[in-house]
Amino acid sequence: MAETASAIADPDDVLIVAGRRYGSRLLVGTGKYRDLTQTGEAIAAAGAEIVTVAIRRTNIGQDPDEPNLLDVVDPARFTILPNTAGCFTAEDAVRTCRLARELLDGHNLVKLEVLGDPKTLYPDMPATLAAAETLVADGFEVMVYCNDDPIAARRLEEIGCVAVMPLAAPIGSGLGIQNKYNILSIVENAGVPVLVDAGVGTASDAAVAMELGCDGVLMNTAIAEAKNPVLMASAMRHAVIAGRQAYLAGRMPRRRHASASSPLTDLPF
Amino acid sequence: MAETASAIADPDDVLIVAGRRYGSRLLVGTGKYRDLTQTGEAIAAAGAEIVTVAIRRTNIGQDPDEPNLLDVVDPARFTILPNTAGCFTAEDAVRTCRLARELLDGHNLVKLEVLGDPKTLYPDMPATLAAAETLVADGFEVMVYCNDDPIAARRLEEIGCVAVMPLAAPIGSGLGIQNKYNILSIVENAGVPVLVDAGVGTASDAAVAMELGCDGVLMNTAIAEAKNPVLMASAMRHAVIAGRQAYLAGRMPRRRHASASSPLTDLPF
Amino acid sequence: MAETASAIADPDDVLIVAGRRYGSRLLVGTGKYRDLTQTGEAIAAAGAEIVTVAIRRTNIGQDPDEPNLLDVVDPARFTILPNTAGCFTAEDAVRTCRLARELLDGHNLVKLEVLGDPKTLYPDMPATLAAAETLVADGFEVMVYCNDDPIAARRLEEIGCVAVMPLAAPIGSGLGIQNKYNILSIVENAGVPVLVDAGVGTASDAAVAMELGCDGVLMNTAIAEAKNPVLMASAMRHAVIAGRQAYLAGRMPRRRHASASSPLTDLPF
Amino acid sequence: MAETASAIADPDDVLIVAGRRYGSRLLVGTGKYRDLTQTGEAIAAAGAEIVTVAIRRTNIGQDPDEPNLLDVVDPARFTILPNTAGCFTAEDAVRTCRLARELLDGHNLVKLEVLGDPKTLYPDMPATLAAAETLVADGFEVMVYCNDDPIAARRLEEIGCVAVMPLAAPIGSGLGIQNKYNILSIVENAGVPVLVDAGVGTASDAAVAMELGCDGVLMNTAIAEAKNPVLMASAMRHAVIAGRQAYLAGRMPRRRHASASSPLTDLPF
Amino acid sequence: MNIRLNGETRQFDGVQTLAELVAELGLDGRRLAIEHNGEIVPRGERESRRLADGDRVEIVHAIGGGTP
Amino acid sequence: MNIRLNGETRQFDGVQTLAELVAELGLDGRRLAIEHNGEIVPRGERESRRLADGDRVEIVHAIGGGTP
Amino acid sequence: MNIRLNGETRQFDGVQTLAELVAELGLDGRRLAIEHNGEIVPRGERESRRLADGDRVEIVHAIGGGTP
Amino acid sequence: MNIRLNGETRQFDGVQTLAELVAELGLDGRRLAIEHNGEIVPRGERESRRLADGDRVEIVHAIGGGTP
Repeated sequence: MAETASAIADPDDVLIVAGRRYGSRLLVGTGKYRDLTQTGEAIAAAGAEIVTVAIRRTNIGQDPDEPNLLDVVDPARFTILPNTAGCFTAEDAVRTCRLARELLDGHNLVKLEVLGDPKTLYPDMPATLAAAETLVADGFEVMVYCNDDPIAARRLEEIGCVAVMPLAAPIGSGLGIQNKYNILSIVENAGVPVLVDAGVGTASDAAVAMELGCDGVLMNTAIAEAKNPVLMASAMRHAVIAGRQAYLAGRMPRRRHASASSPLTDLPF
Repeated sequence: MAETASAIADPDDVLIVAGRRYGSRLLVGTGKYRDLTQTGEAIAAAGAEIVTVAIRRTNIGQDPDEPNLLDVVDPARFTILPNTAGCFTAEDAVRTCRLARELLDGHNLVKLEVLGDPKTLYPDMPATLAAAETLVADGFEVMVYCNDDPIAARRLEEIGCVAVMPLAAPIGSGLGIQNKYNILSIVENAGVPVLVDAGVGTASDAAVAMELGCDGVLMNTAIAEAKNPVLMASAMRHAVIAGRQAYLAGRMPRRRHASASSPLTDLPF
Repeated sequence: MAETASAIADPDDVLIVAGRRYGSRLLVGTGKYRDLTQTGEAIAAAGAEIVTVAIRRTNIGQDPDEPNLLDVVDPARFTILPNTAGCFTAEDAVRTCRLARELLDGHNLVKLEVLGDPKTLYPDMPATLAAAETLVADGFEVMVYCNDDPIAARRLEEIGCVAVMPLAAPIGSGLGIQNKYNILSIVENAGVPVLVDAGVGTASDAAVAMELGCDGVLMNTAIAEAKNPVLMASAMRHAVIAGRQAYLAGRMPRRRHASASSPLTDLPF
Repeated sequence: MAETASAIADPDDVLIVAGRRYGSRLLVGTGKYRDLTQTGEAIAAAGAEIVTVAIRRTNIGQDPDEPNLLDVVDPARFTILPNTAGCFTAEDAVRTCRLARELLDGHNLVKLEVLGDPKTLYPDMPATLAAAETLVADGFEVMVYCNDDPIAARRLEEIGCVAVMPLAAPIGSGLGIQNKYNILSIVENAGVPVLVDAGVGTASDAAVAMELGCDGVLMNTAIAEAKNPVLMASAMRHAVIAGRQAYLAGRMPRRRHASASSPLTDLPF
Repeated sequence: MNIRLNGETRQFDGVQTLAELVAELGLDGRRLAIEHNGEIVPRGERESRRLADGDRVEIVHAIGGGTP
Repeated sequence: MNIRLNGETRQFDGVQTLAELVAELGLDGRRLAIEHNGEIVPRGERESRRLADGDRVEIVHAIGGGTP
Repeated sequence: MNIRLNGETRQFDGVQTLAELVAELGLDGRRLAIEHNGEIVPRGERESRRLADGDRVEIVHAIGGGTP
Repeated sequence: MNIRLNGETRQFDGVQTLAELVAELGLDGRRLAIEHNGEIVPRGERESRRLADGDRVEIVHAIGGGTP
C-alpha cells in the first residue's frame, strides 16, 4: 500500500507556509484534550507538522514537575504556531505575539486572532487588519484567522500575511463549511495559502474544505471532543489527504441524470 | 505513519460479506476507463478487494489476443462481483447471474440490479424483490442494488440477501447522498452490510456515506470519470477510511454557538 | 391588492383531481389540533378545499352532543378525503376505504396509505400497490401516499391512481424535502397530479415543493404543531401560492458570480 | 379571503425603518427590466412600498420626452431609496448620496453600498464603515449593504445606520441564503431592521430569509430576470408574507422520526 | 344477546336490528358507517338487518387525522 | 465657452448660468441634481450660479438599479 | 449448419459440438460461459453437447462495468 | 517589596532581579516569557533587570489551545 500511495501522490505537492515546506496539510490545536498524553497521541495520529498553542499566564505556585506542553510538542520536531486566542483587541494580540516570540527564542510565525464577541468568537476584522499591519511591520510571519469575506482576505494578503485562515462556521460549532462560494472566491484570488480555521465537525467537512481548493485545514474541537479523539485524528488525516487528492484529481461533472457505467449494449438478451 | 495507523485502527474492524472478511470497504466497478491498464491501476490505488464486472456477449471475430478483464482483475486475488447491469426484468437478471456463475466456476456472489428506467437507471423494486427471491432459492449470495426505502431494504434482508446497496443519487450523477435520513434508517435496521451504491461524486460524498454508518461504498463513475482516475481512486480509498474512522470515533456534537478550544481565562491582560 | 393579484394570477391555473377543479393547492389534515374550533379556523386560514380525515371506531357511550368533525368540515363545502392512516396491511386499508365510502354516501375519493413501520410511518410499497389495484377495480378514486421512487410513482399511475403523493421526509418530522431530484423525476414523468405528502416543516419547505413543479402539498403537523396554528396555516397558504407562481414564472438562472442589477456605466465619477 | 387574512395577520406587524411604517416587507430594485412599464407592473405586483433607484449621469442629447423612472415610481406614493451602486470608494458613495438628496429635495434615506470587487460585487467593509460614519454625521438615514459578519453588522448599528442589509449570496447569483447561522446571529443581536440584500433566487429563498427572523428582503434580479417578472414579483410578495407569518407562528420542532398526525388507536381492526 | 361491539363484548336486550342498536346507543342521526360480521351495511339496510347472539358490529365515524 | 459636461468637453455660447445651461440642454422641468466644480448646487441657486470657461458640470438623475 | 450466435445468424460447416464451435471461433482457452437454446452448458459438457441447424448459442464473458 | 505578579499583588523579600524572582518561584529552567512593567524582557536580560516596589510582572508559557 505504501508503495502504491507514493507512486500516486506527487511528493512535490506540499504545503508551503512562510517558505517552509510541510507534507501534512492538517494543522491541529492542543486544547480540550483529557491530558498531555492524549494530546500527543492525537497529534501523532493526525500526522500534523504545525501545531498551535495558546500563551497564558503561568500558574504561580503550581507543581514545578507538572508536564509542559512543549515537552509533548517538541519545537525541534514540530512547527509551533502560537495563537492569540482570547484576545479581543489588536493591542492584546500584538502583545501576545511578542511574548510568544520571546518564549520561542525569536520564532516569528504566529496565528493572529482578534475576536469580536465572546459568544460567537467571530473575528473583529478591523482590529484584525490593524494588528496584522503592526505585526508584519514588526517582522512577524502572520497566519490570520478571519471571516470568509473575499475582499478582507485579499486585503490581509496585501498587508503581507503569509496565510489567510477563514472560518468555515463558528469556532467549536462543528457545523461544517457554511458558505462554499466565499471560500472558493478566497481560494481563487489568493496568492498565499488559504486554510480553513474553525467550524469543521467531522471528516467529510475537512474533505469538503480541501475539495474547494484550500491548502490546509486547522482544527481542534472536532478531534478533541470526539468520543475517541485519537481515532478521529487519524480520520482527519485521511480526510485531508482524500480531499486534497480529489481536488487535484478533478472530480467528475455533476449530472442531473444517470449515466450507466456498464455498457447498455451487447446484453445477451 | 504505517505504525501509527496500525496502532490506531482496529484490525478487527473488517467488512464481512457472505462470511468473507475484507479489510477494504471500498468496492469498485470496472467500466468507463481508458483501457485495462488504467482499470488495474485504479483498482490498486483504491485498495479494493471486491471488484464488480459486467457480463456481456463475447464480440465474435475480435482479436483473440485482446487483453481480458479477468487477466487484470485476477479472480485469485480479488473477489469478482458479477453484476446484472443493463437488466430490466427479473428474468434477465436471474439468467445473467446464472451465466456469471458458470463463467466463474460456481462462484455464487452476485450483484443484483433490475432497472426500471433507462434514463434514471433507478431500480424496479418489485422486479428486484422477485429476482432476489429466485436467486436466493437458487443458492446465490445476493448483494442487491435498491432504492433507499427502509421498508424495502428490510424486506430484501428478510428474503436472504447478503448485503443491501441503496443508491445515494442517480447512477453516474455524482450528486452525493440525497436522503441521509433514509440511509440512516436503513443502517439502523439492518442485520446485513449496507453499502451505498451509485451517486457518489467526490471524496467527501464517500466520507459522508461512511459517517452515516454504512459498511462500505461501491463506485465507478466518480473514479473513472475524474480527470485523473488513479489519483481519485486513492482519494476515495482515504475518504472511505476517513469516514469509517470518523463514524467509529464518534463525532463531536453540533452546536449553534462557538466553543473556544483555548481557555478564555488566565490571559495576561 | 386583490385586483392586482387577480390580474396577475391565471384563473385557469387550478388543481384538477379526479375531474374536479380546485383553486387551492394546499390540502390539510385535521389531526393534532387543540379542538374542533381551532381545526376549523386553521382550515379557513389555509384556504384549503380538500381536507383529509381519519376513520375510527365511534367511542360508544360518549356524550351524544359532542361536536362532530364533519360539522366543522362540512362535506357540502369541502372535498372530504378519508385516509387509511394507521393501516399496516392492504386488507385493512381497503376495508377502511369501503367504510369511508359508506360513511360519506358513496363518495369515492380516498387517500390510500399502507404503512410499513410504526416508527417511521414509511409506506409499505408492495402492499400499497396491491391495495391500489383492488381499490381502483372497486371504483375508488385513489390518491396514494408513496415513497419518492419514480418507478413506483409511474406504476401507481398505470394502475389508475388519480394522484401520487410522495413523502418529502418522514411524516411529522418537519425536515423538508430530502430528495429533490426524485420529486423532480416523479413530476416530470407524471400524467396525474403529484402532491407532496408529509415532511413539510415550515413555509419555505412548502414553497420548495411547489417550485419543483408539484401540483400541491398536503400537510397536517406543520400547521397543527406550530405555536400559532392558525397563523401558520395562513403562512402555508401564501407559501404554496408563492411556490406555484415562482414555478410558473420561471426562476432566474443560478450563477456562480455576481451580476449587477444597477448599470456599472455612466457613473458620475 | 381578504377578510380571513386581515383577521389572522396582526396589522401592527409592520416594518419600521427610520421611524416610517411599512406594511410590505419586500423592497425591490428597478434595474434589468424590459422597460419602465414592466418595472411599474412588477413593483405593483410585489406590493413594494420602498423602491431603490440608482443615480447616474443624465444622457445629454437624449429625447427629452423619454419617460422618466420617477414618473413610474412616484415619490409621492413610494419611498424612494437611492443607492450607491457602482461606487468602489467611500468618497464616491458619499458624493452619490449627496447628489441623491439634492435630486429628491432633501430626502435623507439612502442605501449605502461600497463595492470591493467588480466581479463579485462583494462589499468593501472598511470603506463601507467609513462612508457610513460620514453619512450619518451628515444627517443621512443610512440603510447599509454589508457582508454577513455579525460583528460588522453590530458596528454599523453602533455608527447609527437605520438598517443593516447583509448579502445572502453574491449579488445577482440567485444562490439563496448561504450562511443561515450568520444571518441568524445578526438578527439576534440587532436593534435595527435586518434586511437580506442580494442573493435571493426564487420564492423559497425569500421565505427562508424571513423565517430566520429578518425584517425584510430587498431584491431585483430574482424578479427582473424571471421569465415572467410580474408573476415572479407576485410570488415574492406571497413568499415574504409566508416567511414572516411562519416566523411569527413559530414552526414545529424538527424530529428525526415520524409522528403520526392521525391517532394510531381506535382503528376498527 | 351478546354483541361484539367495536372490539368489546356487550349485552343488549330487546335489540333485534342494527337500526335498533344504533338507537339504543344514542347514535341516531350521527354520520356513521357500520360493519356487521365483516360486511358493510348500507344505511338503508340497517332496519332490515337482524342481529344474532355473538355477532360482530363495528361502528365508525370520521375524526381528525392527517398525513399518515 | 468650454464646459466639461458629464465627462465630455463641449462648447456653449451665450450660456452664462447653470439655469441657462439646463435650458440649453432641453432639460428644463426634469428632476435632476447638478454638481458644479465638485460642489452640489441646490435647485434654487441655479439661476445665480455663473459658469466660467473650463468649469466642470455633472448632471445626474435617477435610473433603474437594484441590489448593488 | 446455421447457428443463431449472439443474436446473429451465421453458417458453420464441419462443426458438430459446442467445443468445436468454440475452437472454430478462436476462443479456446478464454474464460466464457455458454447458453445453448436458453440453457447454460457447463464447461465440462461442451464436448458432448451437439449442435443442430437453427440452434441458438450465446457466448458471454466478463467486461468492465460498474454501478448499474 | 510588593510585586503585581500575573495580576495579583504578592510580597517578595530578598528578591532584587527578575532572575531571582523566577528562581524564587521555582520556575528555573522552564520555558517562559516575561513582561516587566509592560515591556518584554529577553531571557538574557533577566539577571540585570532590577525590580522595584510596585512593579508589574507577567510570566507566561505555552498551554493547550486551538482554533480561536
